[in-house]
Amino acid sequence: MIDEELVQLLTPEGERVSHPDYQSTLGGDEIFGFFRDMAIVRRLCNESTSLQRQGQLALWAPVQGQEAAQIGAGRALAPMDFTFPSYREHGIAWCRGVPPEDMLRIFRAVSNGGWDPQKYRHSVPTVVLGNQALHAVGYAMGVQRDGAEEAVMTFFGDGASSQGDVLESFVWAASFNAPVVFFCQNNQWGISTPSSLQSKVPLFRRARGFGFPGVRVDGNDVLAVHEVTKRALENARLGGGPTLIEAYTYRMGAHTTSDDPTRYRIDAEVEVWKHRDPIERVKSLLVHEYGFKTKDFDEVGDEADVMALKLREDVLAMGRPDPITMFDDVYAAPHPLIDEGRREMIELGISGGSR
Amino acid sequence: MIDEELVQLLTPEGERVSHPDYQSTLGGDEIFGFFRDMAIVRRLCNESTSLQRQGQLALWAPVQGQEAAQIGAGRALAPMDFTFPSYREHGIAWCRGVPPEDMLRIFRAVSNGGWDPQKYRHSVPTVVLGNQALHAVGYAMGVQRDGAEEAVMTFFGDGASSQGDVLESFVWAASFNAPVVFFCQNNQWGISTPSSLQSKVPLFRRARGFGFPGVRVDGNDVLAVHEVTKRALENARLGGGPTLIEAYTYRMGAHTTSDDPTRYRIDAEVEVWKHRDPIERVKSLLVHEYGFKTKDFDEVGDEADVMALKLREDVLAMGRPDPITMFDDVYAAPHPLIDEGRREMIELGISGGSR
Amino acid sequence: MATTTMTMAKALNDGLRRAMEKNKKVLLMGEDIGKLGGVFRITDGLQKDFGEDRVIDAPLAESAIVGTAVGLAIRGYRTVCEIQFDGFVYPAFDQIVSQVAKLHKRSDGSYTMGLVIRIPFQGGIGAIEHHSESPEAYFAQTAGLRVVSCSTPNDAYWMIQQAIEHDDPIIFCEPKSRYWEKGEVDLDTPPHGLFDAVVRREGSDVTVIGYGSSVKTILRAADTAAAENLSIEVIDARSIAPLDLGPMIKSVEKTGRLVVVQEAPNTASVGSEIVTELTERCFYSLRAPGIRVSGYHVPYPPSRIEDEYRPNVDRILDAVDRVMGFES
Amino acid sequence: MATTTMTMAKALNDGLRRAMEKNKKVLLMGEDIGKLGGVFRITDGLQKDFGEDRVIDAPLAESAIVGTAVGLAIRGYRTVCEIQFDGFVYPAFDQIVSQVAKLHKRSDGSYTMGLVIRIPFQGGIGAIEHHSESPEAYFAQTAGLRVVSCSTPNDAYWMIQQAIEHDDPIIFCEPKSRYWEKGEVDLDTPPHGLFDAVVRREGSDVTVIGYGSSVKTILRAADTAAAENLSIEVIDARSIAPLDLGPMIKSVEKTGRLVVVQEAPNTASVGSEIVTELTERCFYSLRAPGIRVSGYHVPYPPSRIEDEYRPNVDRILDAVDRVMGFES
Ligand SMILES: Cc1ncc(C[n+]2csc(CCOP(=O)(O)OP(=O)(O)O)c2C)c(N)n1
Ligand SMILES: Cc1ncc(C[n+]2csc(CCOP(=O)(O)OP(=O)(O)O)c2C)c(N)n1
Ligand SMILES: [Mg+2]
Ligand SMILES: [Mg+2]
Repeated sequence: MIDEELVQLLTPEGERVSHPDYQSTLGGDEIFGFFRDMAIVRRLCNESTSLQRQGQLALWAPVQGQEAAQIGAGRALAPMDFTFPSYREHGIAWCRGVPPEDMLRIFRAVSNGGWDPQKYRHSVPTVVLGNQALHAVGYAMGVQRDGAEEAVMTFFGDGASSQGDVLESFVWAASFNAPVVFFCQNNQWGISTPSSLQSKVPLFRRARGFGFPGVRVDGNDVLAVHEVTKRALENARLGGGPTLIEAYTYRMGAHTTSDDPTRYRIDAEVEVWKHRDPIERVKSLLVHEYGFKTKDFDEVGDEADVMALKLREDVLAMGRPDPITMFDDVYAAPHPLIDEGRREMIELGISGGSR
Repeated sequence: MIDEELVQLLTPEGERVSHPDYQSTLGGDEIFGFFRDMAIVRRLCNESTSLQRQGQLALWAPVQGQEAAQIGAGRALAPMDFTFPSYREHGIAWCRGVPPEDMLRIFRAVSNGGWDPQKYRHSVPTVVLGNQALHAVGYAMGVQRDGAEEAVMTFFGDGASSQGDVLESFVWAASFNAPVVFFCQNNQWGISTPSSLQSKVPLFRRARGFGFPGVRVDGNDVLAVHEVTKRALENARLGGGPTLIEAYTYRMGAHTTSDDPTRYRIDAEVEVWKHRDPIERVKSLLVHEYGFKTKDFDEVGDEADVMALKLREDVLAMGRPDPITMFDDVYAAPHPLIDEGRREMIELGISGGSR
Repeated sequence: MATTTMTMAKALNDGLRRAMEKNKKVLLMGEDIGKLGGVFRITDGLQKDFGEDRVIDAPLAESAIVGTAVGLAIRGYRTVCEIQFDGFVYPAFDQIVSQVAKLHKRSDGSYTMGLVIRIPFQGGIGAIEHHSESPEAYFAQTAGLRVVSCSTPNDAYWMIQQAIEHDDPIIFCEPKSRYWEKGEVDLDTPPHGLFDAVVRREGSDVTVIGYGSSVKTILRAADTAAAENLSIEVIDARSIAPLDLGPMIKSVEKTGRLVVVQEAPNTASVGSEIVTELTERCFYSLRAPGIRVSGYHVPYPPSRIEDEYRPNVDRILDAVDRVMGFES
Repeated sequence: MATTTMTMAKALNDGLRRAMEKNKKVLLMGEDIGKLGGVFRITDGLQKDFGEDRVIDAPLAESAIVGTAVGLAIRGYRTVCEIQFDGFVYPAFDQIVSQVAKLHKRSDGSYTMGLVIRIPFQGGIGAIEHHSESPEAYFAQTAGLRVVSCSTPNDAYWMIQQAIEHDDPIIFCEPKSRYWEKGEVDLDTPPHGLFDAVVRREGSDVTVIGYGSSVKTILRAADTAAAENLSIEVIDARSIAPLDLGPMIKSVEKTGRLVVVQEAPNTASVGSEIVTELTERCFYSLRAPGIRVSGYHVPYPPSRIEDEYRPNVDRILDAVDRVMGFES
């Protein structure tokens, strides 16, 4: 990971390094805020994993290892910015204010979305790899037409970077100089596919060939991610056009709870990345540079426990939806086949038809 | 067009220029051969345009202005190489030995293809922009598996370069180090769309971001195109992987005979490019450096006339296919709906059922 | 009632213009739709009048045209996408089926997917491959979409405006072979609702249903049949999905005989759907099975033989004869 | 006769293995099919045994998976593409519809499009969105393709081999909810031709036709009905396109009543096609209209309520009651 092209402001040991183009001007409290976010998101992830193991969720997509990438990016967003995630952006959703229980609706298989995307300015999860990148560009074209000083950010993985939709979104973003930031979390894997199969050269370089800048940032360094993202978003808001950020990070866990990574990757690799834990390094900085104490961290732990407990309660309280809700919001206007389906379901006694 | 990144060996005036990486070692006869090819292809194109005007073709896609790009590339191919064209590669088809009348079957609307692609090792035209790029990469993966020293070349335009399929083909070619050469004829236009809308930066640079080399060559300089293509093909055959060649050229005519370019481009632009005519410059070289005479060129003119006359005769002789042929070769094996269709057509007296 | 005569192409152009005047959020996007006015000139002059920000020349990538229209819809814009030809809609299929059709539902109604995808469809213009296809069934099948088709200039003028105003995503199929035919357009009042089937000609012996370019062919067949004292009722489905079954049921209950005409091949087609639904609903009225007159089960043929592929008057009359002769 | 008991997943794995042993030109390509053996482990161990050149882990792009398989077919290879889930086949739709389906024709037979696209389809495994779809009608509609589905391990074992040997492109739909159910596999003799419909249970009162995961559900419904002295004949269509109408006609002529079961929604579906074809061919035999039991016209719902979306025994029996009660 010693890489000239990699923007890093904090070593895995939590020591600051200087960078010619980027420096962090954040104070201790702000950095502590990032720590708190990351710790809570990790707790949320662990709780969800255990909920899944206990049969309370159909599936879970762990984010462990990618907390710095997501919190660094998520905290760089302005309230009016709009974000288009993939399915693993729990940290971004957290920053956007999406209630944790809403993030879990899709995984409890009671919803295909889970929250009101217009309310949080954070789109519903996109499961089809790469589709969302085009939505982000289109939304950004709308921002341009409104003359608004807003940025749009979209998230996808190293695997999704091979999809035509992501690549076309690069073409369009460049052509229209759209205010969009492409945030690629290169977590080294797409299920069992190593990122080296998607690209033989660092992914961030792809942007340049489309006519806009690409940056590789240490995705486990929350300060670096934050600075790089903030700069890219500001640039977009001010009419500077798109940027591709490759956050070089690692998926510490399985692809999802259905996955068995031991079939395709070696423990040693995971071990190496354990030493680059995104939370540990910022904790170390907070202790050594800003004098934060065990008590301070413990308080966050307590807060995370409260969140997790509430999350668990909320999830357990999520009942099975009335089947007749499958007919809601398919169309905005009345539709005969929807009416017919509802009627049949009531006649068959499958649903009481209450709504 | 004064561009450091542009490989040029012959100026528009027909004077040689040196290039650090490429030089032509061809003799006068070989260069005259290129002239002959270009002149015949231009004649073929003109004859086809007039056939279309006379109502003998449904459509024609002129290649005028792009003869050097296609002959330079086409003559760099080895017999065993395989090529995947778009719909405007009449010059490539010529080099592959496809009979001119076969090239016109699709435009006379009597076939959706026109020739036996396996026989000429030149695929049938692909009308859906970019689809063929993936076929080329797949074919090249087959070449690899056969351990054969063959190269594959595929052709597409500046417009098609925005399609997901072309971009995915870059990903795959790089991942598998496929022996494929991407030949992009940037003729400045995709119907009415200027190439600047497809990319704000020179198209050839796109390759680098995918991890393989891109070269921009003066597409109106047959010597330069030939050298650049020959090198790329050799590199592919020897396991060096893919290359993107951007042949910087110009579509002198309309997109097709259905198009009216006066609606979207100014005459002055066409005038500029007239001075860069690909045939004139090589003719000038042949006269001044190799002493070819008017007579030599006239002979080629005569040959072209003979070709054109035969083409016209062949086209006029192409009758309307028996409608029942629409059922041929839809499936390789028997299929009940094909049988049913044939039967119905015979019963309705639409076809005598002869075949 | 202010009426005027114009081609379907002009009617669409005027309809788009009126929709853009009414609502500043209406955008057009597609390949070559600006200076060129589209290969069929449907958007002729609109970029000049509404600017490049509202009439957007697209880089050549259909998935991106539809995918960015989705993002624009989320931002509150209404984009009318032009797909240059039917055969080029497939690169956008994923965005249409997985996103356009499903995002209103996935967002529990938060996103309005107000967008229109215009597709010049069906054959008959002597074009090369991929320029004459009938992809409507792919979309009709997909829950979350609506599919309509116009068959007259008046319908074209009004339906495009109604489609743009509608909050659901609409696949708008334009019978390209009819673009240059003229008809009366009523500039004041829409003739029908967007999703209404319409009886184009009353008759008593056989119901023949079609849409798009087929409607006129059916009307011609009805003329011929009338000369032989056979009375054909002609219904223009207009809305391909959902089907407006009411007028169709009424007609089949009257005639007892059904023929459906379409250019798409039979298998799992809109024709199959119409026959199945009407058979289920008019079982006792039907005196013969419903029959489809369709394109054959082959890739669209070279256009020199397209007239033998597309349902023509002869094939329609043959089918009519078959349903008439069924009991006798 | 050497028979053995195994799951459908294992049967597919063995079938693929045997096809690869027989013909060196057979390749597998797909996402995660190598070391992982595919998310369903259908290709488990095959990369280890046949190498990375024959079992190709693909970068994540479905259009490229199918598009390169086309190129490989032109070079003389037979590629079995694995699409990870039904909902991810749409990015490849353009290549499938415009190239795979049409290149044999376009090349006047010069190109053999021998390739198989395996799609784990239908729902029932409690998955999130896009993992439970039934896209078969999109492909059935497309001239140039063939579409088949297996419903038992024995069929899975043989049909995959038959599909790979066949010279036309085949969309191979695997009912993922049945992957882990066991059944007898005859290792010596294929039970049927690839395109044969098969009567799975004889009966006299109603013909019920389905395919894939529905077959077992229908058989269960038939058991229940038998307890009430209602005799259901169950037909497994197996070949979705082309349909093998012979056994279906024979059955409907016998029973006079028809129900078709599918997980896809009704509109322009394979169910509509079966009903239309059989109505046309058995008009006088039918004592009630053919009825479809299908998924509802909505995006596949969150899986906590998928059992109410997918046709189940109750809904099938309700439809059977309806066709039985039609005349009484
Ligand atoms: C079009 C499409 N194809 C396949 C899949 C199945 N799939 C889900 S996640 C995944 C891997 C994605 O890897 P990456 O983009 O790196 O994201 P990560 O999971 O690592 O966050 C695959 C293949 C999908 N969701 N969409
Ligand atoms: C997928 C697709 N979309 C649209 C078209 C319609 N079309 C045919 S040619 C063309 C322009 C292509 O431009 P370019 O790739 O530069 O090639 P050129 O015609 O200049 O040789 C367009 C838009 C098509 N053939 N395929
Ligand atoms: Mg990844
Ligand atoms: Mg061009």
